[in-house]
Amino acid sequence: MSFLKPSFRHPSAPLNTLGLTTKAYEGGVSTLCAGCGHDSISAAIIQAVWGLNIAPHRVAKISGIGCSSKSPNYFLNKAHGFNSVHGRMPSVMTGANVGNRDLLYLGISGDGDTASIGMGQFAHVIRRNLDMTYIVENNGCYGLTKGQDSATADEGSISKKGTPNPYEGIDLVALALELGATFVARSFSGDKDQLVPLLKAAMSHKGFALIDIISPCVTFNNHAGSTKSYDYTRDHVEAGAVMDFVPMEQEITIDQIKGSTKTVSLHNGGSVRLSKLDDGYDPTDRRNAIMTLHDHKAQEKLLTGLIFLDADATDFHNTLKLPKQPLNQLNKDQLCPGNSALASVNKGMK
Amino acid sequence: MSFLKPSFRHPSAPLNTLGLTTKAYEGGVSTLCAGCGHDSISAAIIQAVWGLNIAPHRVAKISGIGCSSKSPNYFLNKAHGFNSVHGRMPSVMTGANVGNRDLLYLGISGDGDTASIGMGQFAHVIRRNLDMTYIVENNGCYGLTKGQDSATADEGSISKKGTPNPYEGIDLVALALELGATFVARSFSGDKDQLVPLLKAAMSHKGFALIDIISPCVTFNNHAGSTKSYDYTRDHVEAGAVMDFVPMEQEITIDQIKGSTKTVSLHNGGSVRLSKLDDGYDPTDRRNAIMTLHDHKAQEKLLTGLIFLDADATDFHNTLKLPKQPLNQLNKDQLCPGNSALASVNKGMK
Amino acid sequence: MSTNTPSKASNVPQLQPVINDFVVKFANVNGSGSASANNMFAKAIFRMGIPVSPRNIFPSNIQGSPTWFEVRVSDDGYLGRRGGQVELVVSVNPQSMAQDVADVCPGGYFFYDNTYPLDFKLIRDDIHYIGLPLTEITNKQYNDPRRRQLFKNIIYVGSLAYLIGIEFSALESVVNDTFARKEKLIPPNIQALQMGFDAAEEAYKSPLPLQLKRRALNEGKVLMEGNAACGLGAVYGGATVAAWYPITPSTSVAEAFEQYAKRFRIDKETGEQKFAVIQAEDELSAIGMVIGANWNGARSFTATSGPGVSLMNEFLGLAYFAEVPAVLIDVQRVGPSTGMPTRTQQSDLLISAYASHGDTKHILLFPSTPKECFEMTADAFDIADRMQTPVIMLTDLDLGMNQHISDDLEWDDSRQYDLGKVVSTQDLENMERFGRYLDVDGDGVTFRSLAGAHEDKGAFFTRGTSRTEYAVYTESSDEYEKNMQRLLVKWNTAKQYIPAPEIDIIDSSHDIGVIHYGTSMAATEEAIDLIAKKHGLKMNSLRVRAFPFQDEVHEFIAQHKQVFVVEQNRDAQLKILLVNELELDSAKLTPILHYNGEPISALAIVTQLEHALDLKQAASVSEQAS
Amino acid sequence: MSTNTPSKASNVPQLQPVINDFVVKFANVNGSGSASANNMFAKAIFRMGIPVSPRNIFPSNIQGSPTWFEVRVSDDGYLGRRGGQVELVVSVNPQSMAQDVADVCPGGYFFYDNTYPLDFKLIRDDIHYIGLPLTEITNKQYNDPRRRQLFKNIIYVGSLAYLIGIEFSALESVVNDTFARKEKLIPPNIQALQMGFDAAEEAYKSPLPLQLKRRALNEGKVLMEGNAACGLGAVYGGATVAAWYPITPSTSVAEAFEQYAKRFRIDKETGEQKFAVIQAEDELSAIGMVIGANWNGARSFTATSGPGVSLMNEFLGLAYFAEVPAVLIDVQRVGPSTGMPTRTQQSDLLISAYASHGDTKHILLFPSTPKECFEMTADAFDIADRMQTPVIMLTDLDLGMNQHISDDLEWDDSRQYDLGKVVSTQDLENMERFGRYLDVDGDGVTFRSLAGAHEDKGAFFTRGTSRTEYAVYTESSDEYEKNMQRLLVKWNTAKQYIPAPEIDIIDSSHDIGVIHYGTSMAATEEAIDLIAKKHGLKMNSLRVRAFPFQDEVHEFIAQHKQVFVVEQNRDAQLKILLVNELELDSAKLTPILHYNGEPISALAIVTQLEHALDLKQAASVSEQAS
Ligand SMILES: Cc1ncc(C[n+]2csc(CCOP(=O)(O)OP(=O)(O)O)c2C)c(N)n1
Ligand SMILES: Cc1ncc(C[n+]2csc(CCOP(=O)(O)OP(=O)(O)O)c2C)c(N)n1
Ligand code: SF4
Ligand code: SF4
Ligand SMILES: [Mg+2]
Ligand SMILES: [Mg+2]
Repeated sequence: MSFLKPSFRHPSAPLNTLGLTTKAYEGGVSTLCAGCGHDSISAAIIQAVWGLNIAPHRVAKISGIGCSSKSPNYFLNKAHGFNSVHGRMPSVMTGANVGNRDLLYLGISGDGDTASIGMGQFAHVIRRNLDMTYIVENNGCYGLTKGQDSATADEGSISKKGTPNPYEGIDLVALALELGATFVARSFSGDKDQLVPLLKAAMSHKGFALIDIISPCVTFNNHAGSTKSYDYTRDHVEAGAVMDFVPMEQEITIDQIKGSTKTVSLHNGGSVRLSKLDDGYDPTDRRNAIMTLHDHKAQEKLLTGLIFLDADATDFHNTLKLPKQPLNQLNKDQLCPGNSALASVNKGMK
Repeated sequence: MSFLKPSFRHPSAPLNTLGLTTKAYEGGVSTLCAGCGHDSISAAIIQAVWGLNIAPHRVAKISGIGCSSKSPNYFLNKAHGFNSVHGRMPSVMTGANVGNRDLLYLGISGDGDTASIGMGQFAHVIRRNLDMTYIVENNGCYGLTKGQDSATADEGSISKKGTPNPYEGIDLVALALELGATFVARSFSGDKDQLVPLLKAAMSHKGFALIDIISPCVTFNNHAGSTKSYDYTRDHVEAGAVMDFVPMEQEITIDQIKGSTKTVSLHNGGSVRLSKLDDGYDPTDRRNAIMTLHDHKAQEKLLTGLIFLDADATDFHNTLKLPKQPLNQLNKDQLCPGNSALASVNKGMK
Repeated sequence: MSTNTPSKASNVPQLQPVINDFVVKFANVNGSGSASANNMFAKAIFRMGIPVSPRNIFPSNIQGSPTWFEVRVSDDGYLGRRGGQVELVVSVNPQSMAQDVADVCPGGYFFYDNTYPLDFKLIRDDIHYIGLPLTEITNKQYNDPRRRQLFKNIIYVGSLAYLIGIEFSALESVVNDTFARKEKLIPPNIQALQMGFDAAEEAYKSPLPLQLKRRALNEGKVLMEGNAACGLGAVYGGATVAAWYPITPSTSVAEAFEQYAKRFRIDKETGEQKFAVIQAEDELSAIGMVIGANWNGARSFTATSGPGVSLMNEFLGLAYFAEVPAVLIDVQRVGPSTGMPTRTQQSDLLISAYASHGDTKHILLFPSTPKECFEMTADAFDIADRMQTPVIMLTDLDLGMNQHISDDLEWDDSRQYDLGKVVSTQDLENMERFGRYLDVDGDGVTFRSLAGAHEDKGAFFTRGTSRTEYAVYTESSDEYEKNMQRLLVKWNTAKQYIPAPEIDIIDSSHDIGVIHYGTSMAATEEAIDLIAKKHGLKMNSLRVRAFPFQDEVHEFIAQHKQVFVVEQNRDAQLKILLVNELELDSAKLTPILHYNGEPISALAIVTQLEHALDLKQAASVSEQAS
Repeated sequence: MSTNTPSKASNVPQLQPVINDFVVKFANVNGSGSASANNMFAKAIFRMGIPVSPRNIFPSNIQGSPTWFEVRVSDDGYLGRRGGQVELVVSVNPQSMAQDVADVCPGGYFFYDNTYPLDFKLIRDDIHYIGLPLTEITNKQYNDPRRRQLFKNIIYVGSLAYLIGIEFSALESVVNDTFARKEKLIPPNIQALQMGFDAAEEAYKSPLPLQLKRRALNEGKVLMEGNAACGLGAVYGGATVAAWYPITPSTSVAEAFEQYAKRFRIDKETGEQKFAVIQAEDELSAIGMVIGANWNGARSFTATSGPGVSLMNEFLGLAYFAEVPAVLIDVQRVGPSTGMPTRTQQSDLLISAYASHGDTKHILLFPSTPKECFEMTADAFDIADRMQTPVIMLTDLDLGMNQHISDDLEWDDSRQYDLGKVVSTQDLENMERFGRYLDVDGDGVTFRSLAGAHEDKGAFFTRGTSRTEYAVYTESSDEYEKNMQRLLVKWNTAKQYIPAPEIDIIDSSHDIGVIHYGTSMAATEEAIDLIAKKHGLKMNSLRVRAFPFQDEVHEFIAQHKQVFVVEQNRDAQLKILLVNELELDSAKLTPILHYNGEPISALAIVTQLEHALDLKQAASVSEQAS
């Protein structure tokens, strides 16, 4: 959208605990197509970060290349961002994240950026359980290069050119589960009510959190026959475990509350309260999550919501035994062994 | 092994239907370490191709880089081979395969070559259901670069350096199943009886066939504490569905024979006869295969054998509607539209 | 003329009447459907027989950002960008109006939608304003917002038909052809054109002094995009496997290949496709597939742009050493990966020429026109097979994605594919021992065998190096060195198989030479003419068409006292290759550089030449041209 | 001496007795444990105060293939390879015997295991054979086959102690230090040494004319691998994030960093590690991590070899344009990916200097010694931060994986890290508007802000280009061009922050200059000496230590009539950079090239210089040397 947003805000716009309105969390004017799903996701991110009371400059936004990867420009103007190279957000993210553990890291990617050129880095950042939120703005196509099928396009989905996709689509959620991701969710750009709490929970999870968000491309993949259109998605979405994000910190164990509800504390703050599905679906059981996903797929249903959560796995910072103080803040005295140490090194090589 | 093989063969060495002994299927003298699992796999490949009565020069061997990727030098000397670049065997394979559909394609890779640098290409060659046999010689480490942990190293497995691996290992079989592979198997270099028929079946499958073969690295990953050593593997292997490869062509449907046996015809020749597990394990059911795999893993057991088979999926040649005649044999008259066609093209641009 | 304009000054300068020699620039919003209307405009002029060169300057997004379409007409046949301000701006984008007003030359015209009044800040007193209530007209005529938007574009084309004299019948014929398969769209389009024409006629009693007049200068010519020509060339060159990954501005090469292959290569009866187009998962995979297919003797290519070439470096090195043919079409764009992907440059020469670690050199081809795109692509497969090495064609966004007038494409039906030195089954049968890397005839190119060729002989394990002439594994330093030297012999041999330079000697004293290549051709030729006209200084020129450079290039440089090298990058990359490979004195070559992302213009070259040659600077070429 | 040898000729030439000036070459099977015995040999000589330079020539596999260990001793302190045949071959590998026999210079010695008789084809009548029944001895002494294999190596070292006069105490001290943590291995090793010593003494009544004599030439020196020095340099330079992917010959850089970091950077109390070593999934990821960490202000580096650099091209281009610091250590190896990965070359200059599509130039550093590896690695972080751009250090397999004598490492404790132009929170607070790409002081380097620095100011979206000086998105051509020009200014600025060349003027007439870099240093210096000695011709030399080239390099070339450029690649890559960047006449620079994968030797340089200078060719430097 290339129209200017009204700069006027109602003076009674709600404030978060930092005293900021959502305005402080906005970004530049979007240059995406009017109606693009990605813009809705940006709006949800603004809501989520604001709602978590995180100062915008404590966030880092890192992306690859694509319409989706441009979107960090359109939220959190006060946060540093990095529009890196195609498919390589996870590696830039990993370096940044290890270099300064004190920020909240949002990785923004597209389905092309992640599932084709970025597949390797996607798999490996999961394996490391990096403390980040990985958002895939999934429209089943390459928006920025004008609509080619991506690897997440479903088999049989009709492209803008009119041809059905002959390949089975890659399900990033299933893959992430198989690869050991510790927070896995799916949502829909059109469902802000589901998306905002999911985002909050993901950002509060200490470890790798994937949210695969179906985000229709109005220009190239929103026609009849596409399985990533607004209409198709709305018709096939089925919410899994109903989830609330509960902001205050609670104990770090998993409690069964009243049989059908479960609370999982998140290590970066807050907790998730789950109302389980009737059939006993429990998103803390990986095997069960995988099966449920397969079953939904078999019925051509798109399972959304929080699909899996393991709040207690060791995250990458801990695996690396990093100090509390961010690496980028260590000074020479902390880092350099000095000339005396060299003497002993020299001695060992005589 | 750097010792010369005796060139003498017993005159009564068995012949295949082409009148060849296995000698015609051998390769150069191996330069791998004595006892390396990869050499056993080479021997099994020699047996399998010989047993399938395929002339050695009708095979193409393509690999990436690593000790495993060198091994094509040590079998089928009469077949062309390509030691390409690290992690990119699948793409070279895809081009070669599409360029000439008339060869049998063996892709040889290592766990480093496939699960780290090659992860993206691995996922995508599966998605295309390319008609090939993809052999991972999986030793949980980077042999050629002297033993670093690879991405398939199990969590907690002790490296040569003595440190336990902090990351969960990537299970290529599970991943392949999730990505829609149509033939998925696992075996152990030390179990020729299982491996040879599996290889034959894989080579007879029209479509993508993965065999993940645990193949211990005697030099860097065969010590106590390693979960990819000979001893550990022998102790934890559990064969899944018992499988026979039946060489003659049978009808292309799936028959239930006598309740516990099932025969699946393979489109490139021969068929597979399965004796199902007691608990009703059926390797033609993907969901079930995934679950069984997870269950075995939970019990620290390594499920081997044919894990999944879908003999009827469309392979890449058919997806592309390629002609029967290999593309590399089409001549100018078949390919070049000629000057008259140009006239019409010019006309359209006036 | 000025009745309807906001211009207050009475003494606005008047342009001299001019025929077929001016520039019109359309300022649009992308994604608004303006591209097809603008193309219609250019095509109609082409059909009037007038040399025309349209150029798109578009942003890196899909919808809602400023985009420009610059159309030059030139009876003299100058098809490069002229440079400087333009005579007529057609403004349909409020976002960029300030810049667009500034783009008009004194006395020139600013055509705009006067449904709403013009901001006073946009009023210059030295240009003419032509307002037409486009929005009002479309709102009245159409209900559907999308139709309003689309037909607004057609309407302004109709108005221009009146104002600058496009033959209405030419426009009609374009409409007819464009909608040949959606016939019911023809009448409303014609109607919209007519509405625009009538509105302009009514508002402005007389047309502008910028007029189009029918010529017969486009006989035997087509209007075509370079990328389409590349795709077609690959079909003609016998490519069977195209592996690619989408990237602007190269995407349409693969798309064109697929379209033409579908047209010409599908077996009517069986539906079998005698080609494979594979959208790879990335560029590493695309080039891997190309190498795999060519290794098997199937002609194969990929098309990409700079970021892809960067990613393909390792594989290109492998193909160089393993001596596997490969064809790569690099449609160059600006600088880095997150840079200006929709702008043009010639800045991938170094990365392409020396792609890969280690000592490597790659054959490059530099087409300048769609026809050359067609021919060189077809040739590239012969060269790659003959030399058993990658061949990289360097085109660019300007050539690839803009329509250019080009000679009709031709194909010699007697031409055979040169598959190079491939041993047949029979050859192998007759051979005592096959030496894959054995140079039997001294040209540095060795025979190759294909997989499956013979049951006993010819098989080998392809690797980069570490092998004898018989492809047996060795780590011998001597073998390595010998092989590296043979590759240099082969490099020399290549010179006779690649396109020769095009030399134009107009000054027999050989004082000054100008070297150029690719899309710098048209503007350079024009600049040379302009310098000759303005300053009476004649300069010879040489157009490099391939790398390695042939002796003619060396001689040309040796013959001249001073040589300019015109190119579209910052670091003088062709100059670097010339100095290195021909072992020249760097001082002999003076770079003329242009690298802001817009196609190079004659004016930019003239200005730099005048400066370098210390000629009295011309006020502006644009003045002179109009 | 000849009693026990198969030599039939009675008049085998005798070498002149020589002290501390010869070459010993060990021919082993890799994976057989010979490396540690051979290192013990070299280290003992080092401890005798004698200049020694050992070099491993090893195959690309893990076990069972031929491997050589060449040890040069030189009282004159020549630490490069000498070239030519060697005085003494220690043959422990039947596979390579033919080649190893051929390697002995006339009059030289072939030491072998005479448990089994020598093939008559291996008998030369101009060399001496020294047989000892190594297998017999070990079979008698040890039962375990692995011990037999391992101690055989120690035994021949013991024999050499007798034959060429290694002080037994020096060997003992090495054994003591080597097994300081596995003390019970000390006695059996000493015993094996003694066995070898005794066996040789018994069989051969007198030692060889090649003798070692204690000196005091290694005071203040260490024997160290370049890779270890790089790893240590990164610890001292303040690197906190090392991201890497295993590849020979660079693997030990990351490993050394990790080891030293574990030694010096773990908090004793908390166990917290003040560093992160990440084994990435490939090189693309490794460099991405490095860029991410540096973007956040954490010093970070990667180490790789050619194939990795090829893969990193796109990211390096991004870092150049986005102006993110990064340190990359490229331990160069031979040519392509499946080539000779365990051989050395200097052939990644071009790919490194111009890495990435588009117009890019990268800072390069060329260390020649372990000490320089240490210092330049530490410096690289300062340079990268100061210049906000990638810095690529080009070392090679020879320097990286062989032990070299080097001056003791030193560190100035008063030295501060130069973090370059980073704005603090306070700076931002005081600023009206932060311009990330605004050149406030004309050096082309702009201030950067780090993520999280200020709640309101300083944040921006990092991209390659397409932005104003304030990091606001734009596709303006003018902004693009201005930015590109600023990057050139920055390039110039870099010259003052990078290591200066080392110049050695010994000929005031300035006729001939020799330029060299990296591991060509030692052999080049020796060659210059030899030419002076043999032909009385004095040549000046300049050692390039960094790219871009400073004025001194230009002046040096300008001052000399003829300049040779010595390097270890086929395509004269440094020469190309010199000609391009200094705008020289290519003819001014004559390449002296060596590229067969073995480290360059003085002989190779002398031979080429003699040829180029038309000097009477010397028969062989080896003759002269021995
Ligand atoms: C190395 C490289 N290859 C190709 C491209 C071209 N490219 C830009 S965006 C894109 C695909 C984006 O698709 P996706 O990630 O799904 O994002 P979307 O635009 O659909 O949001 C491609 C292929 C590139 N920029 N870099
Ligand atoms: C681009 C690139 N990076 C790194 C290497 C170095 N390298 C060679 S083999 C190898 C790992 C091999 O591991 P794997 O595939 O498991 O084979 P194995 O040796 O264990 O059989 C690596 C990292 C390389 N050759 N190319
Ligand atoms: S092209 Fe598609 S993905 Fe890109 S901005 Fe437009 S709607 Fe969104
Ligand atoms: S290092 Fe390991 S993988 Fe490589 S050859 Fe030896 S045993 Fe096999
Ligand atoms: Mg997408
Ligand atoms: Mg391995």
